Amino acid sequence: MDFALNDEQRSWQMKAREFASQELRPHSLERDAIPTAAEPFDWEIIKKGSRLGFRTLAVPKEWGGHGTDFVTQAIVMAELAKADSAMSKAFSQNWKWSHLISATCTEEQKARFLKPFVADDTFLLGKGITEPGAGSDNRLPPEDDPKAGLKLRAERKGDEWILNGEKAFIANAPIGKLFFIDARTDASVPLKQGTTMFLVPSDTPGFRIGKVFNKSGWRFYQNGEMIFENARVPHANIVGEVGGAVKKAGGGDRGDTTGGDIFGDLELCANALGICDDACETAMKYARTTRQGGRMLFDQQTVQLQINKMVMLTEALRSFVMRVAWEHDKKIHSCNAGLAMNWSTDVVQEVTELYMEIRGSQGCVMDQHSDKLVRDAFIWSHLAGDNVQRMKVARRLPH
Amino acid sequence: MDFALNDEQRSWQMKAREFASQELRPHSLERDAIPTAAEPFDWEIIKKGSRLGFRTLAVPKEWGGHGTDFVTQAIVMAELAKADSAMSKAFSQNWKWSHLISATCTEEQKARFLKPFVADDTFLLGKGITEPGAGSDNRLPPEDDPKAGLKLRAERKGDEWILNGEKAFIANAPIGKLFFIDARTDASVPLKQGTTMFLVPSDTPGFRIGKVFNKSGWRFYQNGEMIFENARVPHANIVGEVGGAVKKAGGGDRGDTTGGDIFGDLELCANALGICDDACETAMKYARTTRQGGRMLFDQQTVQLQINKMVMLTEALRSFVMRVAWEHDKKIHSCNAGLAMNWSTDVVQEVTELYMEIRGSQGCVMDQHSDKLVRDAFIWSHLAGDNVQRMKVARRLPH
Amino acid sequence: GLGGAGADGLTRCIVTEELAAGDADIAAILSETSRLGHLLFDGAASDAQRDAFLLKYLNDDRFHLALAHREAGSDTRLGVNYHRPVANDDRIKATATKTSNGEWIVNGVKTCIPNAPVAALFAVTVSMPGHDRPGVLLVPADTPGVSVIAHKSPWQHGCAGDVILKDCRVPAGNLLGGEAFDLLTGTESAQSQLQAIALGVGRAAHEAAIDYAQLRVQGGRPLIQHQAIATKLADGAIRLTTARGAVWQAAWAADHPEALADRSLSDLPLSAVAQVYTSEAIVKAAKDSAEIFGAMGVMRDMPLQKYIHDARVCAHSGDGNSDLRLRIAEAIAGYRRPADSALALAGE
Amino acid sequence: GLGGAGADGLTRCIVTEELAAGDADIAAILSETSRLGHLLFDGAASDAQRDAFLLKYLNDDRFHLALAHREAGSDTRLGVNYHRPVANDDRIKATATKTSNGEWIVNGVKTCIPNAPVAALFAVTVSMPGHDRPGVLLVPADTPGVSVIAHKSPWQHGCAGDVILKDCRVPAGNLLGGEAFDLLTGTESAQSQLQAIALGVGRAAHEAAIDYAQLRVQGGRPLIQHQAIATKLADGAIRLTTARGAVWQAAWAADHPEALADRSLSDLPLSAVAQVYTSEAIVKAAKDSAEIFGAMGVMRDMPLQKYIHDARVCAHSGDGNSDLRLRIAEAIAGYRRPADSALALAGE
Repeated sequence: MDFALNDEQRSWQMKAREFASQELRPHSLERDAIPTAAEPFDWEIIKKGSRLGFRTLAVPKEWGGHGTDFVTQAIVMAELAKADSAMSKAFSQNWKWSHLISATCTEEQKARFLKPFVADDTFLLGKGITEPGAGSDNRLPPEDDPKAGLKLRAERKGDEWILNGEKAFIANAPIGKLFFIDARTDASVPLKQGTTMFLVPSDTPGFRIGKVFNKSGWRFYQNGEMIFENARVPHANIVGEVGGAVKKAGGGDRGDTTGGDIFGDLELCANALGICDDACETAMKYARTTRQGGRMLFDQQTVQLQINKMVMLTEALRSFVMRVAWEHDKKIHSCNAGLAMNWSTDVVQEVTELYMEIRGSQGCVMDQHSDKLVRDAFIWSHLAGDNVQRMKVARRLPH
Repeated sequence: MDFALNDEQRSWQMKAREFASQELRPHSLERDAIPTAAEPFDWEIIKKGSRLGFRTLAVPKEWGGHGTDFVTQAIVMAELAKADSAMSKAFSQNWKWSHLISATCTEEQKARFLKPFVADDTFLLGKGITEPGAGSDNRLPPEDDPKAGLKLRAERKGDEWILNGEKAFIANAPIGKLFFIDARTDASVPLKQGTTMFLVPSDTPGFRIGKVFNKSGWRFYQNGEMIFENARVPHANIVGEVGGAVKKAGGGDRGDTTGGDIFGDLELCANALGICDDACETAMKYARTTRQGGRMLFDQQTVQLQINKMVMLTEALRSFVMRVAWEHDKKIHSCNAGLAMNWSTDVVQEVTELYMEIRGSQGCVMDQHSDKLVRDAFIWSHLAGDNVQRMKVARRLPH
Repeated sequence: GLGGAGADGLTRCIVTEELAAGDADIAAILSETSRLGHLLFDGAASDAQRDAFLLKYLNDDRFHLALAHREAGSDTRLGVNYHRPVANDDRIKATATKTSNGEWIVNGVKTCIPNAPVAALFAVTVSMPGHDRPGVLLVPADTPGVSVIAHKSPWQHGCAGDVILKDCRVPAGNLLGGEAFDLLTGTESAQSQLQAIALGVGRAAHEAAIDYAQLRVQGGRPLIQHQAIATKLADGAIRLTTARGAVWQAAWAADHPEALADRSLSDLPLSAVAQVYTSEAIVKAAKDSAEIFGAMGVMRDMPLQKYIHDARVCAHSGDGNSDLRLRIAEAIAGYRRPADSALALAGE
Repeated sequence: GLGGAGADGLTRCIVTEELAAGDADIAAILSETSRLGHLLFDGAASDAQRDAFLLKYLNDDRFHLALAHREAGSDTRLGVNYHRPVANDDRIKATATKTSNGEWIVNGVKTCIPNAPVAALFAVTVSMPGHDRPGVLLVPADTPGVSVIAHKSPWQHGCAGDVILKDCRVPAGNLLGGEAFDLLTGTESAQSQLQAIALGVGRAAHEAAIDYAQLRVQGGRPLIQHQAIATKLADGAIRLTTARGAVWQAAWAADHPEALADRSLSDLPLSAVAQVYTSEAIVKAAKDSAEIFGAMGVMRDMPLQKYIHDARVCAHSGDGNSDLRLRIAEAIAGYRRPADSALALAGE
């Protein structure tokens, strides 16, 4: 049993903390307040972070990345999220898919895609699974309805595949340069067997971005619709075999195509941890420096109990997240990543709501920071904590 | 970062698991059903456990104990509690105070008390702090009322101290052979300065046991009242200096005389973890083997969500407990032990209540096991999770 | 007229809460008897049957009533059949067969019957050869062939037991007519009594906590002067006030079907809504109250731990709150289960 | 009478919920105007004042009313003064001084005033030299010296703004008499409106979720046929039903002081009880409803995220729920704060 960080992990933590406090936090509220859907996108933050290695953190060293372990990645995500949850996600989104490239692509594909990704500070990645009519059914395909799930069609024409259909709610879609796209190559069999994963560059003919979604939380990065109208993708861009998308995505027999790989669950709970750290630290500072009725807010029992609860849940979450990261590094299979992801939903929402309660509304003015945190935290409801995600984990529990 | 157990920890875990399943679990429900206040006491279980080392686990090797680390102690407490929470407490109660002896007693006192304790399989320890009129005030002495807190008086007469007063709700009081007693040696100064700790053997003249309390939970061991009527304690039995009780108890500037030492918080959250493990495992087994409407209970989404929540909270608690145990072994000062103790109250109660919900009441019959677990879990409300214990931790949080 | 109060459901609810604040078990026995007395003598019983039993009922305080309906292995939960056409097999195994001289011969075993150990008169649900719908027979407890096995510590307020009926002979006139079966086996009035008991239990715990918080000094002042305790007491008051509102609304609605008809009331199963909310709120209120007593809150010679137990009995009664939520959801969805669906399940 | 509905508080509550189910902001503006119209024209105003303003009010749909009371830095929270003799300094900084010709000259700054940007008439609370108690002056928005700065996105439904009064001259007759100050600054009717808005918001979210759950197919069947969704919808129905009961009870109680007098009602501050329970229940209901919509629940072009925001506005309004719990606890403790306690705090 050892909870200490090694030197490399510690140094990445310090680096992330410094970058977060100097480059992210100062822009957090201002970016959150932009009325549009994160347009124009703030490339400066991406470039600065990329130069420090936060875009390519998860790329293996031999491919020019930093090849950090999961513990480091968890710590860095939390540190960045402590300054701005969505900014942290804008970086870790790339780790998620660079994990996928290293895990699933051929050397030839890595040379074609991983190299340029590493070389270009503005090269962002994305993955398209969800469709207007298929979200949860990709996560938990119904046994009694094999046709359920994504509908995007891919048909072979010689050396090319012709893709037709739509993806919705895709992070980085409007600003990414390369996407992993799950498509049905055989509509006659269930999702697990009939789905193939394609590497689709953003300049693919027949591919375009539709609507850009204006989210109430996680407002820093862009999230959009992808439209495929006879989009032509070379056969060489298939990841793994035809019909192997689900397996390749790391879902395997779990029938899971959402996480991309086991990184997905860790990403959400580590990011939530950063928000909680932000809320706890700011709440304590506020309660220790603000007077009410002539005394410090912290002198009040109700406030002490609220802060106790915030920190208690946050430290419990930190313990769980670190354990999950360690299990990933040790390639230990367990349901803990899923459980920690589910639970981070409950924790990040309760902690930020307590923070808002402590800030209170002065007349008709709510503190912008607490308002942002509760909106960011609500994102977890559909990404990490809805019924389907909880039942999915429950069904995998050992018995 | 390393969550793995070393070989010694693992072997103690296996030993505890075997003892718990073979010697404790078979008697758990039957002991719980005894209408009296655990009278007659079941000495067989204590003797068997003692021979296996579970009574003297925390005594340093040089004094004939096993000198295990906190991680081992946490694991063993959880394993025993998984079979019966109160039986686990009956053993760990002794570790708590053997920690205190090793930490605070002179070599002469150790020779007089630690030796016989190690030698006698029925030698149990206890500590008397709480009094009918003073519970929380010992935990969190009010700044504006220095006289608050325990009242038991000790006056010096030559080589002896004369103790007069009462202690209430003392674990092991009716069956213990040696007790640590906090008494006021100077009523004119606050608790922190005016309290002295005495070693009081059960055969001390003028000392007797009053009422034995019949608790609704933790029914295995005895909890009673201590009455001091001109009880005569040799000066040589003073722990540390006169007026040094609080400091010696490990509370130091925290003004904490309840835990005995930092072990106290860990004991409660590790024990709670064992109850949660029991509830989760039994709930899963029940849901996977019981039919309703022609199908397994587990096929129902409501049950999947209940079990997901039970396991999710339990694994989060395990992560937190293990981290706290590690911090203790590393002598790291933090509020995590207190936070984990507070939180274990919420977790053990929510998990056992979900378990009861899954068992349901068949007509007018409630499963005895789930009924016992919710009663045991409620014990945490006053030992680990009341307002005072949460505020006490909040006030120690760094800022 | 004859000395009964003839009170409506809401009034019985208010009275039961008062009794339960004193003793949940006595309240349960009395309210079950008065509930059944109302259903029988203001409803199901014919004039002849009233003549046969009403006076005994009114003149003897120990003349308790019990409904012997539940049978071993019967499962009334929706559970896996939520929003599915199949329904539980509710056929009754106890039988009543008519003899040539018109008497009924009753055979069967009923389990977990409230008031069984103290009842003087049982209303027994039976299936009758040749009838397609079940019926209800009035069976005096002293009828030869009736035996009761009391449960030692039933998960229920008051008392309960199994009722064994072996070749019991009752006169032809003891068969209740018309809608007696639906009237007596309807769950609403029983739920309403249970909720009233929960309110009484919660109130007793809450008031005990208030009294103690005013007496006990901690940190130099009475507990009630501490914000932390104040917040707990306020939560208790909020839970009790909102729960009582829900319970009374449901009871009033049951007394006034016309209010539902003219749409001035929600068409949700208000009794189920009140049951789920109240039972869960009262468990929290009882636990918070006990916590304020510290170690005394878990001692058997203090009432707090009993309040928690009594509250848990309400929260885990009948089919349980998870199941009630599913019933509420079927109402929200406007789902109607086909009438002949019972056999579908039996076939599974 | 003159065309006003003259509705009681409960009726206004029911109407406001209906409006808020459509749009919380419009509901807030209209209900604030009707609430103040009721307090003024059925209460505080003299016949002369009624003659001066009532017809305009009734004939012009855009003739909105606002109460200009709150001032910068004012703190009405109990907080640290729970169950302590000191109370907040509630002295009003805005002043009204009488000129030789009997006119009032009003100076002051009021902040976070609901309806300020749209109001045609302000009721302004002022302290008056020579008077020991504050008063209320009617100040038309077009009075020279009145300026309003609207808040861009106030944490409030409807609209709000700061009102600056600089040497505003109003006729002597615009001073409201008697108990006007206590009547207008009492929090109950404002809380009741807020609770009604919360109910409307929660209902809109809940009904949207039900509709979507019946349309959206997942796992081979409509969402509403899944136990997990059913449970969430049931919880929503339970929260809305119990919250509405609490809100209506409080509103009815405010309309019927006699019911409290004859002890047929609890002497708890029912409005505070309803406020805490309802605001927290509606946040949960709105979040659960939005979750059912998946990603669409967080998109700005869908109403779900707005429902959550509107619910949070209710939950974090005024002094906040922690503080309301303390007020409820003072009532439970029967604590009465000495009348002259305001200065005690000022002295701290």
